[in-house]
Amino acid sequence: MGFDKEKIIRDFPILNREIKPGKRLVYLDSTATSQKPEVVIEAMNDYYRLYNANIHRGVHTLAEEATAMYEQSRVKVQKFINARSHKEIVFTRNATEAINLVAFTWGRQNLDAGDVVVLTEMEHHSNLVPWQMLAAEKNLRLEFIPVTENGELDLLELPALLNLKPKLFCFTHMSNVLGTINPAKELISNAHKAGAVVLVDGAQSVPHFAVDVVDLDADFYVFSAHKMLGPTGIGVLYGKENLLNNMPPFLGGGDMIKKVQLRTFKPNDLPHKFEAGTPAIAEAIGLGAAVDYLAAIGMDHVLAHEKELTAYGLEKIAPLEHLKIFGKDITNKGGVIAFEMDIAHPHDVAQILDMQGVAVRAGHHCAMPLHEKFHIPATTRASFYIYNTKEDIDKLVEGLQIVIDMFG
Amino acid sequence: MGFDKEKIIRDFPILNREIKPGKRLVYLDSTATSQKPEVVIEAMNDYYRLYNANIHRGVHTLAEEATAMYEQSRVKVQKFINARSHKEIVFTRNATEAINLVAFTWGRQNLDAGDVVVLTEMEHHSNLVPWQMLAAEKNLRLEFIPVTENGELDLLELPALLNLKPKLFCFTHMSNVLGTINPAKELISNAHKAGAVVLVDGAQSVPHFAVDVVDLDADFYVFSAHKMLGPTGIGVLYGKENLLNNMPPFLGGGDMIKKVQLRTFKPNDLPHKFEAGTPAIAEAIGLGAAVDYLAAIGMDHVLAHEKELTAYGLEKIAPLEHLKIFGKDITNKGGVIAFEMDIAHPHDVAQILDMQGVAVRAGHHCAMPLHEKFHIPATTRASFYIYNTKEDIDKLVEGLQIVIDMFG
Amino acid sequence: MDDFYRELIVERYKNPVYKGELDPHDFSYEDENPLCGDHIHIDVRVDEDNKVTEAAFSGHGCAISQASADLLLESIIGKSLEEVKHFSKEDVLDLLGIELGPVRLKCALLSLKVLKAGIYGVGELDEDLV
Amino acid sequence: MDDFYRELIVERYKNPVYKGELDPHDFSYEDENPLCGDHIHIDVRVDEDNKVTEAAFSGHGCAISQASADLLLESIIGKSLEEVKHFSKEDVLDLLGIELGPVRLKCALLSLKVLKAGIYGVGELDEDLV
Ligand SMILES: Cc1ncc(COP(=O)(O)O)c(C=O)c1O
Ligand SMILES: Cc1ncc(COP(=O)(O)O)c(C=O)c1O
Repeated sequence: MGFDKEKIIRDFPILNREIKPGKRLVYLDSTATSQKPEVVIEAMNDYYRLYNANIHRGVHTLAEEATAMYEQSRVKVQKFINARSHKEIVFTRNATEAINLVAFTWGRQNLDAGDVVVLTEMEHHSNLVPWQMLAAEKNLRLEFIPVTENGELDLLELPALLNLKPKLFCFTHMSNVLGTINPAKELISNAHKAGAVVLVDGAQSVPHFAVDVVDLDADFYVFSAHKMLGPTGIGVLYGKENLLNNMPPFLGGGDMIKKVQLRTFKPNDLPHKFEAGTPAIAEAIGLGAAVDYLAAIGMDHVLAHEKELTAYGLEKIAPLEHLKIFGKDITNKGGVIAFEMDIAHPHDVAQILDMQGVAVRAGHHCAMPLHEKFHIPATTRASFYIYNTKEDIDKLVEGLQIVIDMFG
Repeated sequence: MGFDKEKIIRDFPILNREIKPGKRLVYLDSTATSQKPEVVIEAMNDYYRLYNANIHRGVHTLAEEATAMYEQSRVKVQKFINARSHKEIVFTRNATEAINLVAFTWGRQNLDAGDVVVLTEMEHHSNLVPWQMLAAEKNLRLEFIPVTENGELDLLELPALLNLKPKLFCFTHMSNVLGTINPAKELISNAHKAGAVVLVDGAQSVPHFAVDVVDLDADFYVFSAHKMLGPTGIGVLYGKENLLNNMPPFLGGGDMIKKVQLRTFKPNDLPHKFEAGTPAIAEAIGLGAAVDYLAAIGMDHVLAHEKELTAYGLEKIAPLEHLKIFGKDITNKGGVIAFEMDIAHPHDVAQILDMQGVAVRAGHHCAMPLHEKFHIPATTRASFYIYNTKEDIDKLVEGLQIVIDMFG
Repeated sequence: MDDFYRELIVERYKNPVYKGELDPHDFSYEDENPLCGDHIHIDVRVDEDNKVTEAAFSGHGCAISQASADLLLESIIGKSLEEVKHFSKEDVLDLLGIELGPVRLKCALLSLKVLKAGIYGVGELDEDLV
Repeated sequence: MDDFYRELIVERYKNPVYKGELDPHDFSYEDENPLCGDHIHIDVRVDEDNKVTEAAFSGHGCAISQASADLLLESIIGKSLEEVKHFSKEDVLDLLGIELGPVRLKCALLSLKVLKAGIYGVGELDEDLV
């Protein structure tokens, strides 16, 4: 369908919401979670109203329809990120669980005392804490690519870190605070040369630009549906088939088994081996609809639209007094602008913006170490997606002017 | 609202579905997953259409509304099972994940080589495999309460098993195949006297009768929303506060932390400590609506209705030729009838019933060891819930007569 | 009555033509579908040109799995092993003359899976290869 | 303008009356809200009847947390510690004169939490106790 701005806005019922009398919602918090188009909501309603059933083991019509739709969503996701096989797509609750799954299975199996894991200083807590927990259990050594003053990975440090022969390298494809889009392909290729397995946190990339896991040659790639127009309650772990095949199962229970006796079990084939219990069926179907919607627009259009908004936003916000943009000059920046104001705390900024109907996020954005590094406890963050417009940014700037008038 | 049969049926849009021309859906597979009333579907739609946002960290209106609704659902669940505090209610993906959570945290922390874990022969795979995995890792000894010919727990064996001083005892409150409702309170009290911690699999009990975790004195109690009129993608772990407090966290990531530095983190308070990453927000809200709906009907009415249907079903099915009911004479039986036919495989039975619009399940129902014990590879299972009627059972019997005519 | 359980399937299930065992045989194989307990064992005899001369199956399971085994063996008599290797999912469905959902498909294809695994002499055949 | 950021709050945030440190003091305590980095330290002096004679806070954070600390300290001067123990969430909200969502509530209540923890002499106070 291409990028039809007006149609897109009509597709999101929530954008009609009045936040305060006369103040329509201006949603600038898509990095936390995106809004959902009506087609995604309706895909799940259809499941619940027309063919709700448990999957995989049922012979009756509803069960067969539900199974087919669930598995079709898997194939849609596979195609969307260009994976080689549907067996490489494991449904999890969210990106966080996907990372933990790798830590609990591949990590426990392959990492031993003294092994080095390389991360970066710009990681989201979800790509830090699982490795800290594993490091504590196994006595691993965690090392970090620093972030430059500018807000980019300091790649000059990379060779030294790779020289430590890390077994694993985990990094975010795009920072959820700075907006930095990291050079994933180059990072992966260097890490592979050093012998590391690579996990990419794609929570902020898959929603916003085209991702090809084969071209990137990522070993593991994770993301969440709720940030890409899909429902809450479902995320994705992509893993290369041979890696997934050699990993032990994660959670035990129904569906992940082939055969069970009282004291032993035989795990199921991929991808079911990693999906224990009744999965998020409606949610998988919703994610399938979200993928269809994004694919119809075209991820290149999505990215172009966000780049345009980001450029416009930076231009409009930069001149404001008392305001400093976090990561302003990043070369390759996605649709995220975080900033501090020396006169007002981010919570106050966010609340005053909310009174204008403008929804932004304030806090550490689950990236405390990054904030600590720059000695800022919290920032205010505005982020953009397909349904945002330049008028939204104008509203943001008006709101910031009110903050300045009040606290300045 | 009490038990208004006609209103209840109107509340479930799927019951209007025609499975084959002229064959309306007769849904007898609620043990696998229940259907959802319109109010549950609409509660989730309202979230997505009116106040969709990520929770806990947001200051803007949508985030505050979403957080309030999410946490209100937790309180609804707390009240529904009469837990002492909302801190004792942890949202998981499903009952299966809840059991695994306990195995990975409490289990890993408290069980050591040689320790005994007592289970039963009627457990669902989800309450077997996690313990098998832990037993393999830790060298635990798994012991099982046998099932009698009749389909009940052989409680004569209990004292000998408790004499082994098990550290943990896990059992299902109600069998998803036989329908046996186990004497949970008595089992728990005996196990406590022997010094065991007790986990109850409530996947089939919470949907069908009143459960009071304090009266039962269960240490852990788990269930799934999708079997109790709620959505897929969310389940519940109830745990006593002091147990949960002393357990290490499970998955690492956003929301489960209080503070994160590059190499260390401090876990959050209960219940957030166990909820890593963006949770199933819409699903929690849907579960809250399901709990409201069940509470308005009254769980005693729900149970009475199901007992009536089960008695009627047993009476109508028993005389059929070539058919043997699995667990017919169970003293305290919930709304589940599983059976074998000596002339036709359960898959054929289910498929022929499906041609009449009657949805039943065929297979091992994730209870292979139970089937193995009785030397039957698979059974056909019909199960009842609030929206079923005696006419549904008549349709089932008509369908079974067709099977007999065809294969007899 | 319903075209699904075509008379042919019920008939072949009740009175299979190729049920039995062959001893000696040139190869044999067996497998099961743990989901429903279907179990199929197949024995095959071939001539010097590797053409199937005789085949028999034993085991138990649903009407679909048993009838499809019976129909499959009937259709391979006289064919070369090379030809049998090219038998596909669609060929089996054509024999049965019905459409099947994903769960029942596994029942229908069990015999083909067993047969091919026997021919290739492999342990367990990936489902995708059928 | 908007009644939320009542003039009072912005005024007290910009020009707090009770900001500072007391040395010596009878007790002091501090805590933070890691979510937003709010940090409050409170020093209190009491007389022989355990009535608060002087109080001061230091730290940093949002307008709500700072203004509520300032207003809270103002309102406890002259009160006995027993009375201060009975200060509730509602009392603080009354001082601020606004309604708050769950996240901002934590900002507003941080000073009360610190104050009570200081009085009780405990390590970290359960949020429920505030
Ligand atoms: C007794 C019992 N326990 C556990 C489960 C697992 O529930 P879920 O698949 O929702 O995790 C089920 C569901 O089939 C069940 O019937
Ligand atoms: C970069 C990044 N990684 C991981 C996550 C975690 O996603 P989820 O909470 O859906 O698991 C997020 C979401 O905030 C993120 O922005």
